[in-house]
Amino acid sequence: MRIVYADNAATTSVSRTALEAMLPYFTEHYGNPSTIYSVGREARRALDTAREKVAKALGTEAKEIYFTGGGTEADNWAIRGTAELRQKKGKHIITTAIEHHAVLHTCKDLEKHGYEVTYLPVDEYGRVTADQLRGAIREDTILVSIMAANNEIGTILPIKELCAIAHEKGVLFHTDAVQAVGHIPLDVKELDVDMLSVSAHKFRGPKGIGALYVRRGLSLPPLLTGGGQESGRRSGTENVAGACGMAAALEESVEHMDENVKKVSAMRDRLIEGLLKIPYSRLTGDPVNRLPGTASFVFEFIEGESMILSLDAAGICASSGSACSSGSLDPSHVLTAIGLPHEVAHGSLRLSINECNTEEDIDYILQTLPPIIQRLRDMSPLWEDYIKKFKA
Amino acid sequence: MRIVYADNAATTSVSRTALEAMLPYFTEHYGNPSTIYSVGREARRALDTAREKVAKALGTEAKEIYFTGGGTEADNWAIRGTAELRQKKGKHIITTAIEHHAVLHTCKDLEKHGYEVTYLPVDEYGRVTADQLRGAIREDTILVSIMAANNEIGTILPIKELCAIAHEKGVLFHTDAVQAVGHIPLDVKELDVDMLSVSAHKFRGPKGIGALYVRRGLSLPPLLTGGGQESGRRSGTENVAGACGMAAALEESVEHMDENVKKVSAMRDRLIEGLLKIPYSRLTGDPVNRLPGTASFVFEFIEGESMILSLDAAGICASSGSACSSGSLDPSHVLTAIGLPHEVAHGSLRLSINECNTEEDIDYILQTLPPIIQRLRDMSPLWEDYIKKFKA
Amino acid sequence: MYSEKVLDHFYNPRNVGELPDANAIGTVGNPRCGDIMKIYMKIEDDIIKDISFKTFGCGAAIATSSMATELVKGKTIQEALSLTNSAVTDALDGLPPQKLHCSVLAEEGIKAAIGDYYRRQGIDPEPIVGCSFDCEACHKEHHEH
Amino acid sequence: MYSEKVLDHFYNPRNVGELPDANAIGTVGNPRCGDIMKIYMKIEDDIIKDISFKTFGCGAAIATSSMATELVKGKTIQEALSLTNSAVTDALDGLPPQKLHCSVLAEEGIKAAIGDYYRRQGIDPEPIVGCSFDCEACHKEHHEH
Ligand SMILES: Cc1ncc(COP(=O)(O)O)c(C=O)c1O
Ligand SMILES: Cc1ncc(COP(=O)(O)O)c(C=O)c1O
Repeated sequence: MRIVYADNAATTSVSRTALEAMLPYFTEHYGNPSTIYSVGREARRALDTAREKVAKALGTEAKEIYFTGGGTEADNWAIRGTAELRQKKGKHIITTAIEHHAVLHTCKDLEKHGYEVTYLPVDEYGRVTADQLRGAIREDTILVSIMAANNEIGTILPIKELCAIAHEKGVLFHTDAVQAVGHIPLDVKELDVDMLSVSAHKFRGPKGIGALYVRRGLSLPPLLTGGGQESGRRSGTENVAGACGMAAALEESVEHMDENVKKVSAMRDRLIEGLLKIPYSRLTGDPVNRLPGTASFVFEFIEGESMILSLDAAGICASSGSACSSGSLDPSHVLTAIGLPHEVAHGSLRLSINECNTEEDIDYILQTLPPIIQRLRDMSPLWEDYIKKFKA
Repeated sequence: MRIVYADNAATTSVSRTALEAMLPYFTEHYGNPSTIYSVGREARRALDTAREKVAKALGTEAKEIYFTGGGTEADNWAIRGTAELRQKKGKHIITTAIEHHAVLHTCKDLEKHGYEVTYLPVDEYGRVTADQLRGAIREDTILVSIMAANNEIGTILPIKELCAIAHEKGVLFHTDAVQAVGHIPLDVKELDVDMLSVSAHKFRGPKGIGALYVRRGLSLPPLLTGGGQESGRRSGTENVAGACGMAAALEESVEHMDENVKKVSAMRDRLIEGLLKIPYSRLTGDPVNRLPGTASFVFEFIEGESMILSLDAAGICASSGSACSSGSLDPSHVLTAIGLPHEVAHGSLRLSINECNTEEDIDYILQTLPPIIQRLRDMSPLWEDYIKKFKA
Repeated sequence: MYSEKVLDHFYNPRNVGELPDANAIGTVGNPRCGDIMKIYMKIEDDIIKDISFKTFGCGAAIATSSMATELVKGKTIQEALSLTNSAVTDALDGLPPQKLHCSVLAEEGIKAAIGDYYRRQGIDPEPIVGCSFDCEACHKEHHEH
Repeated sequence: MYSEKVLDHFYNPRNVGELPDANAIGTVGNPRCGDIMKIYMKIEDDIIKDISFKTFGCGAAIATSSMATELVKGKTIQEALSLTNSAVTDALDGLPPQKLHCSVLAEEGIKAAIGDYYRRQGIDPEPIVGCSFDCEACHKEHHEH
């Protein structure tokens, strides 16, 4: 069966370049980078090079990049570390209502430990404004953590501007850039953020490796203590192969960013244009400032998981923020935060494409989805009621 | 040049079996295991199977195994998690003076947060006794964390017996089994431990993946919060390829354990016998209850790093607990804990072999090391003084 | 995550649609909660001669609707009332734990339709079918009272 | 981690061994700290005619010993006294940060030997070479006083 993978915001396939960059570090240069003999030196060199590549792609220097076990660890480290570092100054944190759970649940956990968290509401497009942030900062605010781009609706947030406001008030700024890195141009020095989270598997690197950019001079305490790797900041034998794969994938993404953005956003726009022809459909997220690969919708009168299953039967891999697909009773916090009523949010669909997708994939989706939606609506008592109301 | 890798306690090469188990999950079944469509289901199945294999190798069930980003994360999680879970009961933790830094520095960190830690001293072989532990347990003791086998001197500790004492007093027991798993028979149910840390790269799995066994019913709070993976216990997109590699390596290790133990410990014994012929050399660690692959020594009058460099020049990869090789001024805490004076501890050498080593490797080490030691002693003013004292 | 049976009943639901000559209609669930199920029955001589459903909901909701209608079709009202959610689940070769509540919905849907049938006949359904599940509340919240 | 030069001086140390006719011997470091360096000099007419060393220590300690002896061989006492640890490090194309203290040891060793030379001549070395570095304390602790 034809498989059209359109869930690249969930994870991506590892690129050939990334895989090839990893392979030598499993069986050949398998040494521990902390050792001084030949086999270890090879590993150390590879790790150093990987760090330089990641740093370069983010517009900074190697000594500000720390490898982690993924985006979640990077987010946890940034937030928990700052909380510990600055607890004398205060215990107030500001974030948004649409962060990834790696940020949100970490903030919730800190609330149990005496921290106070402000979750900035967002508008219908998932945006927060400078004024909102300015108004929320207090004397005891120690951290602002706002994502660079949202994973469900693709909205890109104005990090540079928001960061400037935090800094005006002397507050540290972290951004979860997991969905942005490798997909849109991004320079930590230009953004001026203090910390930035990265996850390799979102840009065709392997799973289980990420990084945290920590601005020089910020003495973020470690989350994982032990052997003192990563300059004492993140202990644990370094995932050399992972770091090499991540660096290669990121380098490749940045190198081809212009052409990828052009190609991918054109495909995304075709998806959006084509699928908005379906009646009672809406785009979610910012119509202009959005990730090149994210086409996200709600389709009224049907439930998301049944759409995903039907698409799967046709070989299309996509995701939904409906309650059922998350295993809870509520639809995604992001969809409710942008003001969608629950019954509408349940009908959400996210198609996230990247440079591996083709125009034929888009054609196939455009031709496959409408009849699925029709079929599910035909099965839906809500649709029946709605139609009858109009006939009456 | 001939390379003899004899630092398998630091890390190992990934086995062919493990690498092959990983490969399909980079480019083919690259899905996110939390998704419900075909590509994700393949990943989920692989992850489930990996968990079952790891569980089986440890004598338990899949639902008690949680994947982590390595041994360090597993140790941090077990200790920090228990500290949080049981803080109402007390704030006293017992460990030993010879734990890996992943345990020791985590305990030190907890001391800064109001916890009290007893570091049980060890005897000259690195052993702790049941009576020592019994004497150290207090009303407010919440955790005993004792390693299954030491990474520097290879001593195997009597976990089953020690755990029984902790349990007698209602205290949770964690063991850092990073050096033991895959190398010596080990069954969590028989040991009866509450938590056990594993790291894949010590038994020919990849770096950057590990596991924590958590006994059913123990509601260890998560260290990493977020998307709720690993039954809500350890968030972060699962390192599917890593888990598969780890499971395959562990399965293979357990399958061949009997023959490997026989083969490897015979080679180890040849190393010990041969190298103890060098004057002023001593074995470190328990002479009987020791890891099959660890041959560890001190050679007086010389410094470890210069030995490592000289061995490296001959293609032999080994390590030392000397100050210089650790980048600090003090030799390893393990070597001082077993009572070695600093000047002797500086001359430590650890050769750690596994089933990939050959008898020829052993011959080569036995023939290469003695002249290196002679050369370094000839360069040493301590040796000069010592010899003169005897001539006088 | 779903069994083959669940997927079969999702992709090829039995008895889907409206029943023009239904004399028993029950609706349970709440769109806010992401699932709503409407059951149509044609009951004659205490026997469920025909049955159909319409469901807004996830794969499990649709599959359990389909299976539940299959299980009670041609059965007596008494037999239908004794249908349990676990019988539906078992017939589908099980459901993932977080989906078990969907099977409750199917059980409720059948009961709600039968309740409607009694009500149309001027009989108070409560003593017979228990709670009639037609309250406004979300079926989950409902369960908590 | 080590430069090629460091490794060359470690694997092929220059001027290693005892010097039978030395008239200046200095020992610095402490075995407890993992490095001890003994410098032998033959000084004639204020010139270091010959020099050798013995070192117990890591690769950096041995390489800096070797390089330091090379740098002062044939030089006047004054020139030798002006040898800095950074000159030794530079001549070795640098050292890893955690090894920089080893280069201090080399500077100290040279000074200690020259101090010994003066002392043998009945001259108090302190005003000339500064601290004579022969105290019992570990050379690191020493630096803290
Ligand atoms: C915005 C965002 N933050 C954090 C994460 C967590 O990254 P990981 O799953 O690699 O830990 C993800 C993806 O899962 C994400 O989309
Ligand atoms: C005994 C012991 N515990 C913990 C660790 C840490 O494991 P990792 O480096 O995989 O985090 C190691 C090895 O580094 C070890 O030998």
